[in-house]
Amino acid sequence: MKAAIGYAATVLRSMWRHAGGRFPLVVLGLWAAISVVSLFWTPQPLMRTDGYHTWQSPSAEHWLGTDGTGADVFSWLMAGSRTDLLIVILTVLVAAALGLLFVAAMVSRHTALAGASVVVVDALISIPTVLIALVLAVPMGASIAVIVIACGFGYGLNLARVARPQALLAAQSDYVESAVSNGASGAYVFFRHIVPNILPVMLVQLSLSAGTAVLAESGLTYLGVGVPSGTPSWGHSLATTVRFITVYPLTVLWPGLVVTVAVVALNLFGDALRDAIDPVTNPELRRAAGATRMEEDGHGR
Amino acid sequence: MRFVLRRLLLFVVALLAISVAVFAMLRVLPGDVAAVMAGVNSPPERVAQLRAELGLDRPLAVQYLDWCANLLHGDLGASMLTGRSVSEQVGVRASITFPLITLGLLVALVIGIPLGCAATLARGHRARAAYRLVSIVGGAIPALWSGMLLILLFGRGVGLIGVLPSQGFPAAGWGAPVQALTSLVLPALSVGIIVGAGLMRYTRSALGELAASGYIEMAMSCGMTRTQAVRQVGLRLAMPQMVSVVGLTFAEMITGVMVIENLFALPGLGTGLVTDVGNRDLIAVQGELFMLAAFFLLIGLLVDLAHRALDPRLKASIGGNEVSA
Amino acid sequence: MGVDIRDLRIAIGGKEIVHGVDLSIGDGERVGLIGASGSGKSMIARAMLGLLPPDVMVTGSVMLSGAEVIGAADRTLADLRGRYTGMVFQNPGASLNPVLPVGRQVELPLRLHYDLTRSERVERVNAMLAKVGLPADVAAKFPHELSGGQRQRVGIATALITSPRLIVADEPTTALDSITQRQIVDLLVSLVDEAGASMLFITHDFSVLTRATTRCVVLDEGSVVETGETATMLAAPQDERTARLVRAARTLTLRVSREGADRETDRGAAPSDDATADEHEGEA
Amino acid sequence: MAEQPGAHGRTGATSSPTAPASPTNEASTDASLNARVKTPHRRPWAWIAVAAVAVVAVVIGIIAIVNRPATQQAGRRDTVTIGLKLAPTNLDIRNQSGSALDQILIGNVYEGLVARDENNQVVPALAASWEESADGLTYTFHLNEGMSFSNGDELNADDVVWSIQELVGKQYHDASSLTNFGSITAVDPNTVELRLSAPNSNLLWTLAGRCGLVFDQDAEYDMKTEAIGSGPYLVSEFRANDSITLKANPNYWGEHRAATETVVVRYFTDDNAAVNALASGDVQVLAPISENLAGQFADDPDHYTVQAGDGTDKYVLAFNGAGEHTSDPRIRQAIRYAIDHEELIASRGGADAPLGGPIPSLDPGYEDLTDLYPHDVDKALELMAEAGYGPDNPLTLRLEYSNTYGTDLGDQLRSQLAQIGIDLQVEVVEFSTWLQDVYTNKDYDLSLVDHNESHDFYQWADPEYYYNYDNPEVQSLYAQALAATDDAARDDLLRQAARMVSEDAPADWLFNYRITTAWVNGVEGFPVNLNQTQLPLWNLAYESE
Repeated sequence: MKAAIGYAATVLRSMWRHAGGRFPLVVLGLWAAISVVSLFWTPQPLMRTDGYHTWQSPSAEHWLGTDGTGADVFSWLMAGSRTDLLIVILTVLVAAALGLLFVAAMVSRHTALAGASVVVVDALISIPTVLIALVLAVPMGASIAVIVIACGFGYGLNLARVARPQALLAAQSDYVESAVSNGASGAYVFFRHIVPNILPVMLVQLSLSAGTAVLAESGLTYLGVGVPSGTPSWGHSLATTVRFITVYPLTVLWPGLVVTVAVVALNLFGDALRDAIDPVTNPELRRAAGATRMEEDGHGR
Repeated sequence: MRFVLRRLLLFVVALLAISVAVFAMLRVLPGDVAAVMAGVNSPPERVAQLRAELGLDRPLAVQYLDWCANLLHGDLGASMLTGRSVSEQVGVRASITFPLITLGLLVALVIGIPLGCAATLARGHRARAAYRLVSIVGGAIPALWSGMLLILLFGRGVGLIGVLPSQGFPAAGWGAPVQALTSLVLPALSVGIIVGAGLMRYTRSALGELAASGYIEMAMSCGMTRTQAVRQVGLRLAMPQMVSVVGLTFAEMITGVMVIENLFALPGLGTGLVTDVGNRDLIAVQGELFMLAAFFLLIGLLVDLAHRALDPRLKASIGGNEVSA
Repeated sequence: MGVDIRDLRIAIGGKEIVHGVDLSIGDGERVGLIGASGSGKSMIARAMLGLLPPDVMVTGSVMLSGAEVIGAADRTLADLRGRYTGMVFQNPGASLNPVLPVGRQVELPLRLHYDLTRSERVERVNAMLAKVGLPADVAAKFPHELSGGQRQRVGIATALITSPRLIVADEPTTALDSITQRQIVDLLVSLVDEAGASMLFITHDFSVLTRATTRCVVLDEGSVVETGETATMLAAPQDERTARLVRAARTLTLRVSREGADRETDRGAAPSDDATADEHEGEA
Repeated sequence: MAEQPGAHGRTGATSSPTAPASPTNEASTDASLNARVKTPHRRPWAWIAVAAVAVVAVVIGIIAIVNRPATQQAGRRDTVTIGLKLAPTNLDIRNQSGSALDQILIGNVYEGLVARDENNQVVPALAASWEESADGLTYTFHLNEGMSFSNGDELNADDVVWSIQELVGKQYHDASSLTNFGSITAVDPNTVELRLSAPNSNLLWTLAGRCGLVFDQDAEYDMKTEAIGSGPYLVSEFRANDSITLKANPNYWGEHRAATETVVVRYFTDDNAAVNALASGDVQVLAPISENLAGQFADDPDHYTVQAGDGTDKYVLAFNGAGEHTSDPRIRQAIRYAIDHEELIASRGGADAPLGGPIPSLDPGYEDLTDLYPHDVDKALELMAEAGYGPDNPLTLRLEYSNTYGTDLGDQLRSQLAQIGIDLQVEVVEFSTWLQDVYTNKDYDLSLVDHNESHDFYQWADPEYYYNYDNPEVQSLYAQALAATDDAARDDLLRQAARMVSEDAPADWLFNYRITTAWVNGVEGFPVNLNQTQLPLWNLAYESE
């Protein structure tokens, strides 16, 4: 456990040292902080509308102006960040859980199960997320759960597909062979030997999925199957104002910008994470691990 | 050959599973088409009467088997609401959506691959950072937003350089090919830019990996410049993977396409599906979902076959799933 | 006039890896470049041909037959490669284009540089394949369908198809088992001599070196340690580092050749991506 | 991606980086090869770039020309395109509900015995005149002569009788509003007699809607995709949820001959797309246009006209009369006091009219009831406190409504009701879900619907209706109003009933939605009033400047 924390600290530290890593860390930190703050405080009461002051320009009172119901755009964006954060976290968790489940099935020692799951993943992966969301939304109505389940499912499949080669290598490695011959259980081998090996791939893939989830939220909310009315979210802010872009372009600018910045940050986070956890590109990690093996002639890969 | 057969078998099984799943899911939903037809001023007896006329009062299993039986004859049934055959309806809508996706993909390829190559070959820290920024920001813009921005820029009547239609599809459909095509330009750009950015990223990473590989060095040692080697050998070697990615992208693009169709008032599959689900036109939704699923499964199948055809190392092996990693 | 390298320095990410190397190869001469892993010898070979990625800083001078390589335009370098020089790579499995049939691969330098008809090219390719001891039907096969030794013969055929004046062989035998190693070295030497070309032979294996070269340069951590006749040096290394290399190389050779053999059999059973194989090696 | 020198960083050596010439001659030890060296040729990138730019320019030029709004010479156009919002899914006006069908088909394709004018009054249509017996039980309609359907079939009394008998016999949509129907007979080919079992003062008005439509009993066609009627237009193409193309009916019999040969009706679900269509000249008329988006056209009176028209759209916020909390009249009244109608209207652009009761201004029995429940938060708080709730002890209520009305209204109502201690849970659902939950199962606290029908007071007199509103006095007043043979008496009875309903507060009438219509100058004859319920287009013409 201590080792894991130390590892995480090393990774975060080296991410912070690079310009490409600092930006996402700052944005994500800000995102989390704003989400928490919005639970207790927003500049204007979130649910207050004012029909006499719709589509206001930015002012001291309304920092980013108001929307079509006279609600404060800034407050809604602030509060929206917590919904999006929740969606991102839940989606990533669902995707990770499903992904691991599929990976476990695909590298399983029961060849029938492994073969079947490879085939199933290949088939399911071609079903678009939005179709799943659309069908789910009918019994469930517009809800966060629809986004989380639909996206989590789709991204989980993607994850499984991406992580499979690494998992397969790990599963065929000597130490797994020996662990199995020593009578280790399948679950033990999986979490002890295989998961650590696919963790880097997983982390990167999941951070990409997190970005896609934010985009999917805005799209699905626009289609009416995403975040329900009255729940603040960036997609909600975007979808309810976007029709007025020709009249009030400034009001529509902000939600789009927030979504873009957040997704950029999540993607950069993935890239920075990949660099930080790759011993080839991150010397600190090598030092931390006590390994001094240099790549042959410095340009292995 | 065995591989193809296996994939085909899987295809059929998956279709069957999807048909049952879709049917079951749709039938337990609240609300039905009879109520929608009757509207808000009709007594309950009228709804019951309509249900009977539409055959909605029969047991579920009977309805499903009935539908399957028709399906075997290639008949997806007729929409309860519009009265038109579902296959015809899907065909009309698909004649907008698939060209849109294809055009979008074309835009994506035209943007993504050259930029991806350029990013791989870029010299200097700054140039590479710039390319990276382009790819990441491009892929992070919500489709809704970029579509709107494009309308603001190029939408006829509203845009700064208003030359392109920003809504609707000509009534004559593809009978008026130029109008039809131009009405798809902005929507295709909207989806294409985002997908293109993703493709650019992917091209860059695939080529980046290959650029440091012996294959590129080998080609260079035979007399190619680095640019030539990356473009001729790198792209060719990345192609099997790229085809997979493009195939998956194709399926995933439908999300953006649905949003974009709504935004641009294009009567395609996306808008149609949303409307039909809303109206509980189950026969139509079922047919549409089924056809879409079949289509995407087919794409998956084709991608797998293309992947194998493009990589001689896979073509030779049997039961290739073990190696396709 | 051959090759003349003066004060060659190579740096990656601000870290200098090769520190001012001087080296020259006369016409028709076969020179060895020997050093341990990470000594920078492959970098030197790549710098000579302009193969290093653009973000690698190369300074100094490399004269190929009177022309400066360092700082030359990409196109100029490309024009030299495959015509004036030919290169044989360490691992043909990871360098031969996997989607190109062998014949097309060998033909590539001809196609890029010379104005020949298709039949003329095919004729030359077939002759070359015969020269390196490959059966004629190999031309239509893909690299993954060949054994490791056969692949290296393809690599040699590609390097020599245009009869270039300079052959750079970068550890051409490391990935092979010891019997094949000897065959390949002998083949290479005989073909180079026959064409009257010069050769830079890079290796870490002194036993191979005696067969392949007359003179050799010892490299350690990016600097030249010793230069001299191969046989003399092997018998009586002057420098302590050379002596260590000689001892290390001898033990290493045994191990590597065995591993190489293992890997060959692996590939025969299940052709797979070489990247995967490399990682596999990394795990072990 | 042009090749640049300096591929390898800088040269540190003294030797200049001149292009090497010497090795090229004798690069190979094979002399036969040296003789056949390819001369390296550069690709003419500059030319390729120029060509690419030229191609792009030409393509853009072609696109611009092709898409230029058809600037024909000034004069009368033979095609006018109009943009509407709610699209019909099929053309089966006998079975499919929804005002979208009434809007486009009645008066254009199908005609009824009688029709309505812009002021919601009954005017002659197929029947040139009619008489009502003194007891109000017998109506005699005298049909026009020489009428025909668009397929050439003759239209006579038999078709009228058949159509109405079918309606009643098969209980087609709206048949239930033909209250007290007795029988219908053809006296002669041009006279029809309709008998009632009891008086129905609404009869003529009802016959101006779907109930009075006359269909061709000899024609066989798919009602869902085709329409054969006697009106000035015929449907030449119908694309579900997208567009309808109307062409002038060559066999039209009457005076309302189509002024424009072709009318294309396009449906826009996205308001922004609709506005763009008007701005780009793809449509010449847009109805409705969101008031908030109409500004750009209102500001350009040289090219556009924007006008709001009266209508019978009532945004009804219904309180479930049998609901756990909403059965308490104090809570219902509190909600009515708490809602600031002026604010709602202001946020929507200010075109809509306040409405204090169930009858809108164009319907008989209208009376301004807005001062029954003026905006009074204190009073509302008082009533809530009486009922045992307040801002510190909020009451949770659920509002369910269809997503066709957008999310803004829900957000605003939640905000307004929060002030009096009601925690409003807003659920915006699909129309079909609303139908199931609210309309059919009556499982709701609050519901919001735009009841756009005219003459629909019967809803408040029907205890089975989803309002769960059961007031025998109202029911009796409505029955008397129906039985009244004198219009003034009827209106008075309805007025009394409406006031009673409003006082009981079974719902709040948020506002009377007034449709804003925008059109390109030069368009004539597009109805502004009531154009979402019936939209006669025969007089529509476009004379471009």
